Amino acid sequence: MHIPDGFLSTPVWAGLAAVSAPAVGVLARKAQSGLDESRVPLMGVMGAFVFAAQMINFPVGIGASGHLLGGALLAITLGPAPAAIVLTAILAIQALVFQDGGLLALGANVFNMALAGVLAAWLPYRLLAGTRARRLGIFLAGFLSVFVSACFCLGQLALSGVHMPGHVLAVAVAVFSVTAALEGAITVAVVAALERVQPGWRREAPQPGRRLLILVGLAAFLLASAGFFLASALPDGLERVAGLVGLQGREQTLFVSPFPDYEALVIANPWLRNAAAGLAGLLLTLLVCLLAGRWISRWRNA
Amino acid sequence: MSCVVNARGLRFRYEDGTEALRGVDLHLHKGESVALLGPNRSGKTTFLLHLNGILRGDGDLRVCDLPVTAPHLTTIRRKVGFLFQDPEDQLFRPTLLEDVAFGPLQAGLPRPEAEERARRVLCQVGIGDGWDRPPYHLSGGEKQRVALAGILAVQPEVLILDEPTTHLDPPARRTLLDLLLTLPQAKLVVTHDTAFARALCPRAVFFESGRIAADGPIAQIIDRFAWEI
Amino acid sequence: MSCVVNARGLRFRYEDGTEALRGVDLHLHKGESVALLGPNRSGKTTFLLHLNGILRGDGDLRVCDLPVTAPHLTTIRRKVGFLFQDPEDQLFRPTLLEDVAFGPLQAGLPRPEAEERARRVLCQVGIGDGWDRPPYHLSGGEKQRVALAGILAVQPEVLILDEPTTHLDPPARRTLLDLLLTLPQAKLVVTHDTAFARALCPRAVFFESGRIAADGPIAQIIDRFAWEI
Amino acid sequence: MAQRIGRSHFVFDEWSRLRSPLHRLPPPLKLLSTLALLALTAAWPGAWRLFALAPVLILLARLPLPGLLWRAALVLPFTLTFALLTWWAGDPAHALTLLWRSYLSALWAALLMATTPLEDVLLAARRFGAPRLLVEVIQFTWRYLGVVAEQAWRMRTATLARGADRSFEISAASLAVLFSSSYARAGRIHRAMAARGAGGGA
Ligand SMILES: Nc1ncnc2c1ncn2[C@@H]1O[C@H](COP(=O)(O)OP(=O)(O)OP(=O)(O)O)[C@@H](O)[C@H]1O
Ligand SMILES: Nc1ncnc2c1ncn2[C@@H]1O[C@H](COP(=O)(O)OP(=O)(O)OP(=O)(O)O)[C@@H](O)[C@H]1O
Ligand SMILES: [Mg+2]
Ligand SMILES: [Mg+2]
Repeated sequence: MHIPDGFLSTPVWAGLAAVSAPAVGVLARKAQSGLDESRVPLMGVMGAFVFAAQMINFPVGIGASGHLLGGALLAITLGPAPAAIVLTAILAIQALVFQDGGLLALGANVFNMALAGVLAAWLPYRLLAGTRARRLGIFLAGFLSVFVSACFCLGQLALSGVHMPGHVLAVAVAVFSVTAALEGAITVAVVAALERVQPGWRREAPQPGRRLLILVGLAAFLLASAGFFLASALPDGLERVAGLVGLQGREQTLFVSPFPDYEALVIANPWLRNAAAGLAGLLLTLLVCLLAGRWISRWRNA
Repeated sequence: MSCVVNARGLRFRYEDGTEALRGVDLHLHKGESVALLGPNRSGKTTFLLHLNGILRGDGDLRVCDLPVTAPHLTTIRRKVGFLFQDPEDQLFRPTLLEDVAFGPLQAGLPRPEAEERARRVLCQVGIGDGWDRPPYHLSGGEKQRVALAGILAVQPEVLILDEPTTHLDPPARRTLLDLLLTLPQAKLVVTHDTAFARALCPRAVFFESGRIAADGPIAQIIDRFAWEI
Repeated sequence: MSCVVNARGLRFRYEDGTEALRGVDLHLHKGESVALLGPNRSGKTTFLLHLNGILRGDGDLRVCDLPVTAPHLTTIRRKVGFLFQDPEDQLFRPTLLEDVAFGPLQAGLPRPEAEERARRVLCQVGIGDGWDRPPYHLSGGEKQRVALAGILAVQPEVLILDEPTTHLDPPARRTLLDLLLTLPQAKLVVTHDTAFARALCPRAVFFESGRIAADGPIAQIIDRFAWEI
Repeated sequence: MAQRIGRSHFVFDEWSRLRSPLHRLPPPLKLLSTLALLALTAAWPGAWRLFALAPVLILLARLPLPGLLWRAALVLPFTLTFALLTWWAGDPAHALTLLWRSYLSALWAALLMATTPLEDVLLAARRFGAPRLLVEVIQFTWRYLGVVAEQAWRMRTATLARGADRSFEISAASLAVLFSSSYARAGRIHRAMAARGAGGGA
């Protein structure tokens, strides 16, 4: 579910880019701190591994097959922050070289898969790692990493005005559940096989600590994504919510005017307004990127 | 007919347009050992991959008197034993014994018999114990021998070896050589190790940009192409 | 002193308890080429990895008259050029030129000078164009030569080569050999390719389970250990 | 994309090293103008007019028009699905908009990549504040993509040659082996970097 460009409305992609860019900056810093240089080639080769893993098919009954998506496996083997960076790198390469996902939509895709997906994978794994339900934790990691990403993706599409009738949504959710379950099963199988072909591959098993906190985090995360998904599944309700918080549903597109003072001037040319908003969104994103980069580099040097 | 491999005018082009084979003619007789020499990228590996139908090109190809087509693939793959260059690529079971028993199990043998055969073949290649170790911990030479055992376990009629000596030290090469010399099957060996090829194969075939440039006694071929340091 | 490598009683044990080196004594003189022969797992690679401090064992080790200890590592790594078996692993930058310039840049050379030097060294190994290309389209022999260029660019005093001919066909081996013969540096070459070792090194050292079992003229060593097929 | 990663995936790399006025422009400028074009395409309802601009730019860059149009068409499967859904939901106009918008956007991205080598795009992104770690990871991933994919293909071939039917468990085992050998490769790369003076410690 890589969203291409042309699907998301300006506030949605710009907003998500404004969230993702600094988040990736902070995570990059976190992934680099306290780790030796050897992590950089490791993360790069693992990114290549995830690409190559797509060539190995997992048959699932009558003629159909799936393949590993990798978010959960990366989170389990590398830890959440490096996994998020590796997935961001993969998404960037897919957007640039493989026309799989858009450049403006990169922020959204990173948010869905590298941030939300990895978090959704890490929490259940971490929660159940030291217990007898470890395998369940790994399965849930695989399952949630896909399911949560897909829900966010659908939600963002709906928020941007892509029509999806209710029954289609139901089918989509069913398909996602199957894909997600497959990812869970593959992740469990690969981790199990890894333990057999290379006993002791994993050095530190995370201890279940601060369990309550994690549980709360997990619940909040699930609730938030479910709520987001429900909201987008019910566009009427969404519109009402949007109206309540002062956003306008117009041309099936949520739109915040960045230049309220000039509204009268450009009202005659709605496309001009849209274009202006698009450019403003772009500038805003760039600005945020620049500032975040500066801030991070200064923070690092300090 | 006693031809185990019979290729005529075999051509193959990879998806991306690389013409890897441009008309290969080769006959391999029963029990014969032939070395496939030739520069890097000349299409040797590509040719081998046709012999059990992993790649499918145009032209005429019969293996063990069967055309290499979909209905015969299962039979052919059981008759053709394929040793790849890097043993890491073909050892994927949790223990040595399971790995060697894999082929027989796939062929439908019951587990006790498959494991019995695996044990026998492992002894044959000189691995007498430690059968429940994972392959991950083996040395290059041991891996190479386990991979060979995995192939011998399906009792093939032809052995296809793609650069089998790469990671081996000279004594391990000699052990492998001696083992291969005792095996009665026909052999097709791709190698850059001319000494090994000389010792194993009386006949050689020289590949050059997807075609066979020469076919004859190995000493003659090595001389003609100055194929030695 | 004119010893570029001077090891005395070098011992090393991996974390998992494997005793890989059990007292290695070796002297390498300026401009000398020595072949390191020995069975798989005898500790050759482990020994090489000590020479620039990637691994650190007990005992006495001096490289280019400096003890291999933390304060000298940077200097030593600049004086020791390391060519590994698989060139894919050492061509890690996006383009050839950047790859070869990597060492000089790490050593603090300004970019224009580093690139200038990279260009010169690339010509020296016979790669005259395509410098802004990624390494993936090169053949095995070309990759190996670019990797060598990356090492020569730091102007080392010793060259350490770990099985440099593995994937090369005989002509590519010969090209690499001819190139190495023109280089004035001292060389330490691990290889299972005896013909290559013979042609490059007059002297050989034989490893056996973490120790040096023999040291002398290469023909003698090869004979004594029957180190040929 | 569950097929073999072959040389066709590196076609942008071939294109990006050609010579033309567009290839010569500074990469940061090209990156910025691509983003601007994308934003314009996303926001301006009349952006389909830009379809006239695309061929001009492609020809100016001396690139093969059909090849580039085809690369951009890789977005169509996703787009078509959602366009059909939207059509079905009773909004054909919006469906059409989705189609041309995403195709035109893909064309801009393809044009950027066909005129600028990836490493230059990354360098430009770095200038605009992309984290160093991310850029380095992208470089490594791109570098080793073909290498690891080649190995995956060899492993798949080897299992087939041993008479394996495709099975879930065998695929998992192959992936596990591929994973651990990638791990080992990363270690070797790090050694090679250290040997050439990267970083301080071992
Ligand atoms: N999967 C592939 N896709 C596209 N082209 C390929 C593929 N595999 C090989 N080739 C190309 O086909 C040609 C023949 O390759 P092949 O691997 O058969 O050579 P080889 O003789 O085995 O070389 P080597 O001695 O290096 O193993 C080469 O040009 C190679 O680049
Ligand atoms: N990373 C490691 N961890 C633990 N043991 C290791 C490691 N690397 C090597 N060894 C062990 O150390 C010993 C020496 O290995 P080394 O790689 O130095 O041998 P070598 O002489 O280079 O062999 P080859 O000719 O196969 O390359 C072997 O027993 C090997 O299993
Ligand atoms: Mg080959
Ligand atoms: Mg070694």
